[in-house]
Parts: sequence; structure tokens; C-alpha cells
Amino acid sequence: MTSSTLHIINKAASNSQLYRDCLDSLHDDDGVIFIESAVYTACGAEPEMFSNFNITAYALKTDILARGIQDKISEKITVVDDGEFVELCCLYKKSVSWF
Amino acid sequence: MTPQIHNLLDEEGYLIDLDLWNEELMYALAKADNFELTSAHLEVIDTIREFYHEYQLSPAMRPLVKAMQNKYGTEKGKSIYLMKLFNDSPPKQAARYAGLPKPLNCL
Amino acid sequence: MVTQKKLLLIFRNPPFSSSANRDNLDIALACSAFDIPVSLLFLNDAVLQLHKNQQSHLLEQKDLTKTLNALEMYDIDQCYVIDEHLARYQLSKDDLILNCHSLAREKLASFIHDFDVVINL
Amino acid sequence: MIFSLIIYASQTASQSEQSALRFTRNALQQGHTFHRIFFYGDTVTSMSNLKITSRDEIDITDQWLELAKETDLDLVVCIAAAVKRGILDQQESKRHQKSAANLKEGFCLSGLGQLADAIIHSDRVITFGN
Repeated sequence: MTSSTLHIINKAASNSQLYRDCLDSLHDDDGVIFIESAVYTACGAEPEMFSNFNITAYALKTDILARGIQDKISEKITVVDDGEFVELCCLYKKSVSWF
Repeated sequence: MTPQIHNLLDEEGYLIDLDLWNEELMYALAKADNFELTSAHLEVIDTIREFYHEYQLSPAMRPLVKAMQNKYGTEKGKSIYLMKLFNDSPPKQAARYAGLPKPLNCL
Repeated sequence: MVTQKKLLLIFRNPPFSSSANRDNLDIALACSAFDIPVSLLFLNDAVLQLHKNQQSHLLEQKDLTKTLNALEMYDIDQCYVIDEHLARYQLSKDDLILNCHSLAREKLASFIHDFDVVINL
Repeated sequence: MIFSLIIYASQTASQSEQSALRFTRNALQQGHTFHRIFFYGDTVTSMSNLKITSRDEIDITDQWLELAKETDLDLVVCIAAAVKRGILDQQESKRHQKSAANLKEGFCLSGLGQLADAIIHSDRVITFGN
């Protein structure tokens, strides 16, 4: 268990202000999980914006598969299933949802 | 309770149209409860109406106590003082007589 | 006795745009009745919710700034804004209805880190 | 671990309520418990028993009820959010002198105090919103 925060974000990266606020809120060792439309952020070059931080970025498998983008997910992203999402919520001390 | 007053109230005894409130109605509401309003009660009702006017909100217990304290000093600004004064929850009973909405956040 | 948890409510919306600010404020009032220590953070556009001289009656709406003023009566005095967000709208702390603490943007992460529960509406 | 959820999302405008449901199912499967699921804001409109779900679609509201049947979930709909949007139980319908009540059976209307209580008594409070 860590004392850090899991940030849950569910909007596509075109919501730039939301992402900026989320980025400003990232503490060392925090995690970010992309769910719903945010899984598009896990594709291609988008995860770069999180690379300045010492954080782990996850994306939710069910939402990825539902959108058919499983081949496009960046290597920097850890893909987690629904059960692992629950485990992450236990592992991190609290969550902050960005929507 | 007279049928006329009853028509103005909701199930829990709060006034439906807040603009209809006047002192006469306030006394009638208390009388229907067999509750006698003294000057001490009127101070609370005044305070709660002023609170609503300023904040657009019927106060819960703590802010009501604080408002009483600001206006009448520590003697009357205590929850035990208010609880002795009313037989129901003070913020609720005072809000009913004051013709204000039911305080929010009640369980 | 359950240990006290520190709650942070994050506001993100400008006035009149949705009911989120009202809903979040109602959470603050309810939690204070349960003695949960509450802090409020007005992020970005939400600083505009604190701007003085709003005339909500022109839009036939209830005045949320009045209810924000009640926070003090509920013993909620921990309100925060980010310097940079005020500057974006050329606001100073004097333009706000509440006496807010200001935070540097770089301090935001460690600020949030200290809370036990965060609700971000 | 004891969870509570705040669901703050319109069912027609977002996927969030479904995400919350899936989260709940998985957490229950892992042996976690839920103190409360608190439906707030526009979410409450989906608890109308007048809502029609097309026969070839899945009604998420019914899914909550099914899950609750097996696991005793406390499904609380914020009373202030609900009455504002025309979702009434018998008591509120009577109180406001309306002709009908439409809160789906299995959900209960209650105040924000229930959310405060959930914050106090849960290890994790997770918001699903849109």
C-alpha cells in the first residue's frame, strides 16, 4: 500500500484543461488510470505528456477492447483488467476522479 | 389544525409558499402544535429568518447556534439552550414557524 | 471512534454553467454537520464562482455566492485558489467574496496529497 | 476493504454509471464490501420507473437491482437531486402534493448525510462522473 493517489481520468485528451489540472495534481509515485474515452490517450504519443513525472500510467482493458484500439496502445502504458482496477484502488490510498 | 392552515403546509408542516408567511401565521402554526411561542422563541425565529435572508439557506444546528451567539451572546448561543427551548429539533421547528424550507442535510 | 478523515472538495466550474458547484457546496455543508474537516479548492474557472458583484437574479437563479458566504457559519474556513488561475482572469484576492488561501501551482500536488478523501465535481 | 461510490453522471450522456457497475461487480467478486452507492446529480434521472429501455438494450438500473439482490447493496438516491428532477417516492409525492410516485423500487431516497456517513465509514470513496 502506498500513501499516494490514483487519478482516474475518463475524458479524451482533447479536454486539454482537464489534463493540465490532472498533471498539476500529480504527486511523486501517484498513478493515473485512463478509463472510458480516456483510453484513447493511451495510444501513440499522448502518454508523453506524463513522462516528466515519476508516475505509472494504466489503462482499462475493457474500455480499450470495446473501442478496438488494443493494437495502438503505447508501450509506456500498463493495461489492467477490471479486477486489477479494483486492486489499484486498494493499493493507492485514495483516488481523485477527473471528468 | 384548522383546515385553512393545513392547506398551506406540506406533509411535514413546512409552508409551501414562503411568501405567505407573516407573524399571525407563525402564531397559528405554533398554536396548531399546542406550542406556546415566547419572546425567547421569537429571538430564534428572527435569527433564523435573518440567516435565510443573508445566506439563502435554512441553517443546520451548528450555524444556528453560531448565529444566535453572534446576536445574543454565549448564554443563548449554545445548543443546549436551543434544545431546551423547543420540543423538536430546533433548526427544524424554528424553520417551520419561520416559514422557511426544511433545513438541508437532515438524515 | 473512527479517525477523522480530511476531505477536499474540488470545484472546477464557472458560475451558472451547471449544478456541480451547488452540488459540491451541499456536500461541504452536509459533511460539516458530521464534523468531517472540509477544505474547498476552487480550480481554474471555478475562481469566477467567487467573484464579487454577481447578480444571479438577472438569470432568475438562486445566488450561490450567498450560500458560499454561509461557509464560515458552518466553520468551513479552508478555501483555496491557485495564484496562476486568479491571474488568468486578472483577479486579485480582493475581488473574491471569500477570504481564500492562495497556492502556487507547483504546490498543488503536495496540497492534494495531504487529504484522505477527494471529491472533484 | 470497504468501498463507497459516488455516481455523478447522466446515464444517457456518459458511460460512467456502467463503469461504476462493473467496478462494483469486480470488487464484490474479490470479497470487498460496499458501505453505500450514492447516486447524485443527473444520475438520479435513471431511477425513474417510467423509463423505457429498448428490448435489445441492457438497463443498467435493473443491473444494479439484480446485484443488490444478491449482495445487499445500499443504493441511495440523493433526495434533493431527485425531487428537483421529478423522481419521487410515495412519501415525497405526498409531501409535495403530486399525483404519482416514480422512484424505482429497490432504491431509497435520502439526504446528503448518507454521503457524509459513507465518507466516514468507508476505506475508499470513488467518484464516477461525467
